[in-house]
Amino acid sequence: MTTTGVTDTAVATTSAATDAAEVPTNADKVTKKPLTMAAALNSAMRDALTEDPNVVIFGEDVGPLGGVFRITDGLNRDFGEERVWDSPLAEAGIIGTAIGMAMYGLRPVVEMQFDAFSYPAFEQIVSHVAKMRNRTRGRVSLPIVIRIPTSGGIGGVEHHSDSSEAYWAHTPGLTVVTPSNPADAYSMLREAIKSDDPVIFLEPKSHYWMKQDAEQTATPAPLNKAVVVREGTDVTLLSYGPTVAVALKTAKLAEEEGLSIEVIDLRSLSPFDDETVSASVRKTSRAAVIHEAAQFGGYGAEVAARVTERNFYHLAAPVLRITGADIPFPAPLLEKFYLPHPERILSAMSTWEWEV
Amino acid sequence: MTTTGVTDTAVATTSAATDAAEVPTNADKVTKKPLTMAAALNSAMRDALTEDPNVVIFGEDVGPLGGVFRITDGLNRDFGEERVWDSPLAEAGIIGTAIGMAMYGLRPVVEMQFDAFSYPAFEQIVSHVAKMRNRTRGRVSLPIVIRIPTSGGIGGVEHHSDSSEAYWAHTPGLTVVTPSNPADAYSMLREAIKSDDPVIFLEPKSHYWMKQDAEQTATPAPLNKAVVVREGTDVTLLSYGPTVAVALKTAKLAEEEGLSIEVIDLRSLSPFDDETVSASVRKTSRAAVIHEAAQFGGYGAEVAARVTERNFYHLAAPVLRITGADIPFPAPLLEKFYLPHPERILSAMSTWEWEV
Amino acid sequence: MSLIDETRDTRVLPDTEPFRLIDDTGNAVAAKLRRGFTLPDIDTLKELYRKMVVARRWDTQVTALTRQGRLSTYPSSRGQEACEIGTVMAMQENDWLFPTYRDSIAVWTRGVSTSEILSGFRGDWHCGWDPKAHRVAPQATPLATQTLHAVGLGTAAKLKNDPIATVAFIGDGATSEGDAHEGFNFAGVWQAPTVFIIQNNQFAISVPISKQTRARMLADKAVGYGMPGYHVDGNDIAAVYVVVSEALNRARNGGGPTMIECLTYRVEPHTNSDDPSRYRDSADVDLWKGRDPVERLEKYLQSQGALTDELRESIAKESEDAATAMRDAMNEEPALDPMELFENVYVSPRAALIEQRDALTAELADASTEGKAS
Amino acid sequence: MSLIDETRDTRVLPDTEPFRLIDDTGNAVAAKLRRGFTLPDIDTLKELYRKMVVARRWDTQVTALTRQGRLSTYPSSRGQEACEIGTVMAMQENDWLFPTYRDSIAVWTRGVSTSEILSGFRGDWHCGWDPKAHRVAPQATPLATQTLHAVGLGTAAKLKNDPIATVAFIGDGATSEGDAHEGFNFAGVWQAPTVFIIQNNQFAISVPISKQTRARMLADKAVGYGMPGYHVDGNDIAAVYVVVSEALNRARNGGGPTMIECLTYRVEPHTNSDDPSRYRDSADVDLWKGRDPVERLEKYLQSQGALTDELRESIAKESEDAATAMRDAMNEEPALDPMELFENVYVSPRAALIEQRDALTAELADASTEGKAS
Ligand SMILES: Cc1ncc(C[n+]2csc(CCOP(=O)(O)OP(=O)(O)O)c2C)c(N)n1
Ligand SMILES: Cc1ncc(C[n+]2csc(CCOP(=O)(O)OP(=O)(O)O)c2C)c(N)n1
Ligand SMILES: [Mg+2]
Ligand SMILES: [Mg+2]
Repeated sequence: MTTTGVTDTAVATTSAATDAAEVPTNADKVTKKPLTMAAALNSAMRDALTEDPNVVIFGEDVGPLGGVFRITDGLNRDFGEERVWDSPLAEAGIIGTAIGMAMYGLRPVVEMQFDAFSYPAFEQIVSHVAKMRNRTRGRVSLPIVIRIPTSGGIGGVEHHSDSSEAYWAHTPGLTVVTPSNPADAYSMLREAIKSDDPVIFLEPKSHYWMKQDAEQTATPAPLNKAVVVREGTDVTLLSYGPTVAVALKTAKLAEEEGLSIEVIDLRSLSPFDDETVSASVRKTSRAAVIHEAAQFGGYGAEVAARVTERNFYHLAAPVLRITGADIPFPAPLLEKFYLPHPERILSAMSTWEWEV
Repeated sequence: MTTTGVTDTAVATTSAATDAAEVPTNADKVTKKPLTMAAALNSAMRDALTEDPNVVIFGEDVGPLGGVFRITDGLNRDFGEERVWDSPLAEAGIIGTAIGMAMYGLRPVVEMQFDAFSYPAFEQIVSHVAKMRNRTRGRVSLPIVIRIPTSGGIGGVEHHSDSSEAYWAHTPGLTVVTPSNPADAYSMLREAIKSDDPVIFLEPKSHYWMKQDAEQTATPAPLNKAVVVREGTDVTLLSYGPTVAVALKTAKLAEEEGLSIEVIDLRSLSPFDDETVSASVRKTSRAAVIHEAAQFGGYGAEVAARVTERNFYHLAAPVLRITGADIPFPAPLLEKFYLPHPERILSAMSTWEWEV
Repeated sequence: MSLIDETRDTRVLPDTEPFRLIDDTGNAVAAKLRRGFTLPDIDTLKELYRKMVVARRWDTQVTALTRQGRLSTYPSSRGQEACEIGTVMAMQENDWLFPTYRDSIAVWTRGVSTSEILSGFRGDWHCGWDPKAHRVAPQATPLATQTLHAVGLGTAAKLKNDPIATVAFIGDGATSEGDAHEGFNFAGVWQAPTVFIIQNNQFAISVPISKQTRARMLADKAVGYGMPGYHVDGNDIAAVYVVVSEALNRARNGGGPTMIECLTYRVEPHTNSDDPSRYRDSADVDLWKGRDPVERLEKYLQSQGALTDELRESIAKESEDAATAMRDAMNEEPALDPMELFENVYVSPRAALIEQRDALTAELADASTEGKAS
Repeated sequence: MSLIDETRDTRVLPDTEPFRLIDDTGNAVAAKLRRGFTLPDIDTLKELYRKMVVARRWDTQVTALTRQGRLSTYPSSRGQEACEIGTVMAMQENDWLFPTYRDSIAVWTRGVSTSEILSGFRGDWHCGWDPKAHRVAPQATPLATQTLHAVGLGTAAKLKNDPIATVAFIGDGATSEGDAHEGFNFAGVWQAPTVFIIQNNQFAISVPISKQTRARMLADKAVGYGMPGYHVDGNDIAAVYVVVSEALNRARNGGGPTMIECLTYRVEPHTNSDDPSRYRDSADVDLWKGRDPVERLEKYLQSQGALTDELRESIAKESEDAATAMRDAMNEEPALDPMELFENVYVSPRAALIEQRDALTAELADASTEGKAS
């Protein structure tokens, strides 16, 4: 079971990647110096473009601008218009053409500018990206990576803070992953691009400028594994993407109160790593899952349901879900009332019957 | 707690509504003679068009043809092109224009020809239909009903048997309902059209030709309530739409084996009737949920999670999910291996530890 | 030789009168109406005729089997042979075809076997053939989505400097979908080697073309994408063949995409479960049956004395062979392996799917021991 | 008086040279170039000028406040005043406006108050005004989706025999979205009373128009929907005003939809967080600043001796009042009630939301007793 540490996320900012210039150009460098998640993602694409001539990158503003978050910064300049380019402004068009390219042997890495702007491509993703391989009895695989800056925490206006993971995770044929730190961002994106299955790659936009030290990133876990990012004995906190940092903060606070919390970073939302999660839950006998998306029918429902199915007689209390409310994502000045935070998680856990 | 009976579904057929001619023209008739779900739905729209001049119906082939399932049979003929008409072939266009019409005081009832063909409208539904009222601080409501023939069981070719409820139920701002019998089909569609909130109305296409006797339909339950359709003491089977008939068949078989199963027809998927469900589960201490959609992140996950959260210490065993596998819906000749059936449900329940 | 001004002044819109080389009566049109195109040579026309006749026999046989309830559904291509065969015959081996459910005879004429095609309609699997083996994509059901796949594949080939073209079939109704617009637009902006064949058979199930567009014709959309738009008589295979050939050559040589509207008519119901009496006048159907694409070319060949008995016989034989092959294909029991349901979803097997597969295996074992049909 | 042949022969495509009444230098164009349109009378032009100057002052003030970090974001309308104001001034009270995030000055000129508009950009609520009070829909962020809302509302009014028109603003980049196509097409087929104003400011964030379409111009798309398409100088408010007025009249009188491309330029960054130096040459920006719509009309009015000191003063005063009102609006503490988050999602309250609201209430109570900021 690999263990990595995660520094608390820096205050979110939408300003350009300041260190874009010094983006490392291979994996080694990634583990040698602190870098941001933005730089790690950029580096992963840069290395993939260098290694495999079939890798192409296109989408809205991913060319000369380097994307609205500057994640593709410098790639159009260094690899040219035939490898990295701006597409017309149409998400179904981006995914639909990526499908045709993948059928001909390319490995497109495309960007949806925000979760809510992937919705126009919903049919292409659900009816084709997810189903083509099954439809053709395994003859046509679609090695496509769909990058989506996800979730809130940056004071984005309406439609800029959605969390769409539940829609994708419920769709057979898709692989859905989300990194919570720079080292994973690099290794997971590299693996996603190498995968012959289509991957929905959710990037927690509030973490783009999060920095991480080299020594914490020694051995990246495989793409489909969850990781225990902090060990504990009393409670298992299941988190992913932007909520991993929240879970770690919660664990720190709980420690002061003498509660030992184990924090798991799920990393791969589909497939789900039952092995790692069940082992932890059977040790702690209590679990809670944290996410930003609305609770009803959210990804946490699957987590709670399967953890309970597989570990019912080991559970001392119901699996808790600390999530967004069942409302549309709030306007910027109100998001702090919506996003899960440590105090809310601790008080939720205090509702458990502790003497069983 | 209202109780209604449900006859087992007739063998699915896609042939035209034979009794379309004798479609009843008001609610009374519905409860006075056996009729099909298709006729009940037709009748509900007919009565709504008659009562409220703001009700309009449009979509693909809903005019002269009466829809590919003949659910709008005769409505274009009897109410004219200005009330019931064929739109251009574009689902985002259908939903998007319905939004504008609703903003001006109309009450559009639109049809998506099959679940998979609602996907092109995903953005209009998720980013606008669901959010408009919240966006405008309650000033603009959207009284739109989106009818979708759902699920499998009719040997439909690819894309004609999807179950999309999990996508809609996870989306705050939407109301999601599904009838399992003709009487509910009538009363629920009437209520949905009267509702000022947008409603996703899922019609189990395998049940369109299901017949029902009048006396079984005395008092329809309200739109947002679940209904105990068969009382029992040992297990609660939670079902909806096409799986209610499966649950009832299961209960009959179980009875022979001396197992008393209570069957609940959820009817309203969002909101969820915790009251009715928890009362039953606390009585039986065991629950299972049945649906056709893939299991992972499916609606059953929410059911299992919330039933467990609210009744953990009353549960003798984990809530089971008997659902479709995590694969795309199979080709016609293979669907029988995919769809949940009584034997599968009974054997799943046999995995429970019964001596606790 | 072009329907458009070589300066690519896209202000020249296609003529409302569809372009044809052979008219309804089976006579070649006056030279001045040929717009610089020449009629294909007689051998080519004979070959086009042969393929149409055989394809119609094939289609008729599937339709018959469907009526007998042996297929779950089948959308017939009848009456659209000129569009389907004229297009496929203009394609080269390395070109890619992106068909819809409507285009089975095009898929078959392209070389996909009958039983591979029947898989989808019989219901044993969604797509029965290897798309890469024939360079024929699965028949698309979600309308207009395939236009983007065709543009993407064509663009990939262009990036790899492979001189191939892609063909996307699309119906009149499907042009109303957003994906059709995005397909046309990406093709224009990227100058993809893609030819869009709009088969305007004047109906989308029950909805007439007049409820799909206010434009004079669908080909008028081309100018909005900066690509040439052609309006062709879709029941004249000679016209379809030469126009598509020109467009494909232009595409393969870096000249970018073309939109070709083929005006035709769906003489059969949408599918076997449709009831056209509810929405159209049988007189119209008869009118269009009178404009039959096969008979038209037959008349022309006759007038040229090219329709020898020997040709007739070989075509008749080929047709019967096709029908027989079809019946044989139907009599093959499709190999149904429920376990395959779990094999193709992902390249890398998943624990959860293996669990589910094993559960089904166990269930089937129980069922058979209990002698129950699962 | 029309840019199109009254026979509605849609084969007449708009001229590549955008239509204008007043040229770059502030002079009225020669009569023969006016295509039968007449220049608005001097009082109308003075009013258009007044509104543009004041709107620009308003926009400048929001931009300044955004730079001070007092708004989360603001997409400026600067340089697009002729399109925005020319359109709104041509509208009647009962017409409906469907704006985008780009069109704040249009929304403001239509009568929505500054603080109502600021709600969304300041971040206290998504849409701060009552759409029905001003017949102004919320500013659309999901691109092109609003075109369909405009068509739907217009069609509803037509069904109710209300003689109103709807206006949908849309950007050049957004015309690539499938929803734009569906909006144009539904409008054509249903003959909706909708006028589409395409503000071609030549950029979609960083992407130039050349990467959005291969067409000569966006107005060339109109013929594909069977509607008139106009190509107008979007920096000449006189031209925008007369063309939009004609289109709106036609719409209100059952003449159906119109597509109007207004050629203009986005002189500011996309939003405050954009960095145009990465994708465009500042020389282009300067070139277009030289074609400023406000200065153009100013020159014309001067040449007519219509720009009296008194007019200047009253406009200057009105501008300062607007700026002051803006600063005051910013200084209002927005009323933030977290409980409202649960109130507007559904008409009928839901048990689950009430539970969640009560949980938040309790949490905030705890936090305040513990003196913590939640
Ligand atoms: C996105 C989508 N919406 C709806 C359907 C259902 N449908 C299948 S065929 C059809 C009509 C298509 O008409 P057209 O494009 O003219 O093709 P034709 O059948 O005439 O060849 C419809 C509405 C679909 N397959 N996909
Ligand atoms: C469906 C969708 N995709 C992407 C975006 C992100 N986005 C916001 S503005 C913009 C550029 C729009 O350009 P244009 O339509 O020309 O309007 P302009 O900003 O120039 O006024 C993009 C890509 C969005 N808002 N909606
Ligand atoms: Mg058609
Ligand atoms: Mg623009």
